[in-house]
Amino acid sequence: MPKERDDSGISRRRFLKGGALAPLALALATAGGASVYLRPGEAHGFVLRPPGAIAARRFLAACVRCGKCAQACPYHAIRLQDRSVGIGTPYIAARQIPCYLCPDLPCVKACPSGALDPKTTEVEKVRMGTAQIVDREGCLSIRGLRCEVCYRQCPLIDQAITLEPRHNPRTGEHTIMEPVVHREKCVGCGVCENACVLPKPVIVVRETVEVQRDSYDF
Amino acid sequence: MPKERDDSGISRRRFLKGGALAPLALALATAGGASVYLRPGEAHGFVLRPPGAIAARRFLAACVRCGKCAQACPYHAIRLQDRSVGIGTPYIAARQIPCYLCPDLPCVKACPSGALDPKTTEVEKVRMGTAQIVDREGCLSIRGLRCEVCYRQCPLIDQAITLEPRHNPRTGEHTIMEPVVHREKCVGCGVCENACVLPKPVIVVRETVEVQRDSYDF
Amino acid sequence: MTSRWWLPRRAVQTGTILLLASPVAGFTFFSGNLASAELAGVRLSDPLACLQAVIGSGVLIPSFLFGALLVTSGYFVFGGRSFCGWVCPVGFLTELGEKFSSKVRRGGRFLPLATGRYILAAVLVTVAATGVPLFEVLSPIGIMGRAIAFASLVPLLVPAAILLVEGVAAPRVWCRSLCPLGAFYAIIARFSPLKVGFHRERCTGCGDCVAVCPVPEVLEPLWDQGACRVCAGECTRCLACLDICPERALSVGFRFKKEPHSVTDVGRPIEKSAP
Amino acid sequence: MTSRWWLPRRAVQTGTILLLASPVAGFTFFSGNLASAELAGVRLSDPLACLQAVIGSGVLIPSFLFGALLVTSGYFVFGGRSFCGWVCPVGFLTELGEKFSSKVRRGGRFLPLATGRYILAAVLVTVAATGVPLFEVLSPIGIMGRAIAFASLVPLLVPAAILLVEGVAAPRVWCRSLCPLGAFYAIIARFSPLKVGFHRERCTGCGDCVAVCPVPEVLEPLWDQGACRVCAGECTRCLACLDICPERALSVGFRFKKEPHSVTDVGRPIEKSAP
Repeated sequence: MPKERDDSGISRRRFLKGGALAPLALALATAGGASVYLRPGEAHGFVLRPPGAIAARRFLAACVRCGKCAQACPYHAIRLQDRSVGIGTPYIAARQIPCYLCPDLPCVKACPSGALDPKTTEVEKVRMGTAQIVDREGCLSIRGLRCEVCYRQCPLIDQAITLEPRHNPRTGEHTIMEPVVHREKCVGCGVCENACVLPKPVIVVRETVEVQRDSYDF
Repeated sequence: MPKERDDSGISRRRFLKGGALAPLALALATAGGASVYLRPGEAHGFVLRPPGAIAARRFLAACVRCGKCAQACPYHAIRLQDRSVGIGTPYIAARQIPCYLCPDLPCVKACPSGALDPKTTEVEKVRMGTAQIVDREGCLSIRGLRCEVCYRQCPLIDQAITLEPRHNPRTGEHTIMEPVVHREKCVGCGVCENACVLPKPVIVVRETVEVQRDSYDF
Repeated sequence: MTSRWWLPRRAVQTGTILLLASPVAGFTFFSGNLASAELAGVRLSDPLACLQAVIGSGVLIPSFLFGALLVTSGYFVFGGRSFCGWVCPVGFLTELGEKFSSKVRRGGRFLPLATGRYILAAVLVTVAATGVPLFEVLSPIGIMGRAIAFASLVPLLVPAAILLVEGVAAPRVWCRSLCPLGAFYAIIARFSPLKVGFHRERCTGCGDCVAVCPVPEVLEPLWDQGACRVCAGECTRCLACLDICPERALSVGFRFKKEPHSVTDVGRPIEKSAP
Repeated sequence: MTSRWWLPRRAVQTGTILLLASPVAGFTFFSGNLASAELAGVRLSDPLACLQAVIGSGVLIPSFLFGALLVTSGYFVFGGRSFCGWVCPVGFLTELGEKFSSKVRRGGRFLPLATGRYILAAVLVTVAATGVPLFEVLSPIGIMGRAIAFASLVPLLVPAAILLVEGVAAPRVWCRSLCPLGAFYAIIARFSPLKVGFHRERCTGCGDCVAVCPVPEVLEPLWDQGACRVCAGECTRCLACLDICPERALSVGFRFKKEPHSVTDVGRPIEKSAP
């Protein structure tokens, strides 16, 4: 009874005049949009924003995605996200090019909307994130070698990263010079992440944890 | 010339028969959908998944969001995300309830789709994440006090967290017993994050960094 | 009112809600939701959820596939979109919502039924292209199931948005034309053995069945083409037409005698009632 | 072909692209894109982008607001949707795409023009409810601007999707009916002084203007209601109607004499030409 197989064809033609191509086109268009908005891009999870960026959720609203901060950066450290809800917003891929902390902060000056807070004037007070040693077993210095590259490259040497001498239990006679990040000083510029000599950096900029005020402060 | 102010009204009525309410309803409906899919929920950035979860992007596809793992967890540690693209997927808010590493892994057994890998059988080999001390200046032990709660609570005590004695430069005569996380052993269960006595935990489970194979291994 | 199919249907719809809520009350014979569940030790899975998970992740668990095939077979026998009419909590919710709507227009034809098929295609292409199971993310069925089992209330904004749009702007637009799961089951249902039959000799052309049908397009071939049963996959087997017909001109079953004066025998319609 | 407005229009459209690309070539007189820019030291901002940023974040920088008001004033004078016809790279792209489309239907009326206003309302409510600047996220204008200035190519999938849908299923649907920025400028444009005027005594009713107009709905009041100028905000001031009219029955300008035989004088239309 193939004659009975008609269903709902009445208004279908009126709806999509494109014939058989239209569903395919709509499916492809959806997939295209989904690829842009649903696939995570290079910058996801914690995103390292340029100096002066306001709190993450307000930043996403305030940034008009004009790219002027990226055009203003003399080191081309600022890139624009190309996926998801942060599309067009600036980020820094520190492993490629970190923020070199220009004293005049041209990126902040370029921002029209206040997403990069115009009151940001001192680079030492910038808090983009906090460097962290994410793999102690990998770190050459903590393994007892004399690496110290992150320490020496840090623009706030001996403030944001210090070397702490420790007993080396493996050899029993040498000293481990452990690089230690100090959260109060670290601006999160990513120079250490960029400089780490290992194929996958063991020191990485991550989200700054809010300072806690507790009764144990001494 | 108010008579001339007609524009495009011809087909508008045909399009939305709901009159003045329809645009309002569509705007409210869009805002409702946007609140669910665009606002970040409690679990965003790095999300601590239950034991055996496959790689993050494939997990998002494989998980059918049935909640059986959450129903199987005897400690009610597994919650379901209520926002964004991970809506309905399970996560663990370790600060509220961490994973207590049931030896029979009931959550893994409950998963129908393989999003929690059924080959996961030994809790010691689980890698949900890696604990990290995110705030050295805040940690009571590193400040020279005798806290050590994370160390003592760790289900892999003396393996995932050890206490390393160090000279205390402030007093000059006491020893700092620094808790150190060992990435090869830490399963990322979050018991330490849950146990930290400070108002905001200084030890937190974060994304596991891939193990690097380099020529410096010794 | 000649039969009472609405009673067992409401019982099954309510039973589904109770089943989803049963783990909260401490019962253990059921866990999960309509995407995947374990009922009395048997694993059951939504075939579209399974398809998306497999395409998106490349992970294939045999018991998962088996559970999906079991469900597919079940709905094949009872007419695929019987899921929509008898089981789906969103169908239940929007049916109830319709009763309170200021503009109840049964079977409002805002968008054609075929739209769902395009959305289904878009969902599958998206999963293949991005690995994101688009319908598992958006599904109000999953959202309602988790709201019942886990008190996950924020996502209820999505079914609320559907109710709002259906009530004010586009009646029945979600279940009729947008839901890709409905479209998926409609494809299966086209070949289902359980169908609504039509007894032309009893029909007086009163049009009550068309007025009550949530997808009245499926009834049109009965008069336009003299069909002796409803063959369109979009029929939800809600059997409201059986309940309403004062002449018992509609029936439901697995086999239908060819009627002597039907079009399939003589080649063209003998009478054409106004719907 | 009586005038040559297409030439300056294409020049401005091309000039916009070149301006967006100029920082890549090392020029410094321009930076940014159509959301916000600095041109010869003057800060200019898209008023809708500004509105979303302020509503979503609560941050308000005076120079940002000033730049947005400057742009708003400019487009007010030249007729708001002149942005669409003369500046917007997406308008330029879809116009070019239409030339290669298999189904060029000038001014395809798939969705009514008013849809954009609802989308604009939805965007603003979403920003207020979630803090996510929905149109800045989705905007193909921003995507094209950043593709030109930063070689950010993946997001070009979005304008490509628009071209695909317009070419195959719904001609002109984006610029005509969906773009909330177009809807925003249409609201301003209704009160703009620069308008297309109509000289009824010269019109022969050939219908060429309607055929060439991207939004032919705006021309209908000229015959239906005897209007002496195009008042609808949706008119993009593309001036294609001026170019095509063999009788020079259309003109553009800031002031129009009341014609002695127009409806506004005698109260009802004297003649009604078939469009």
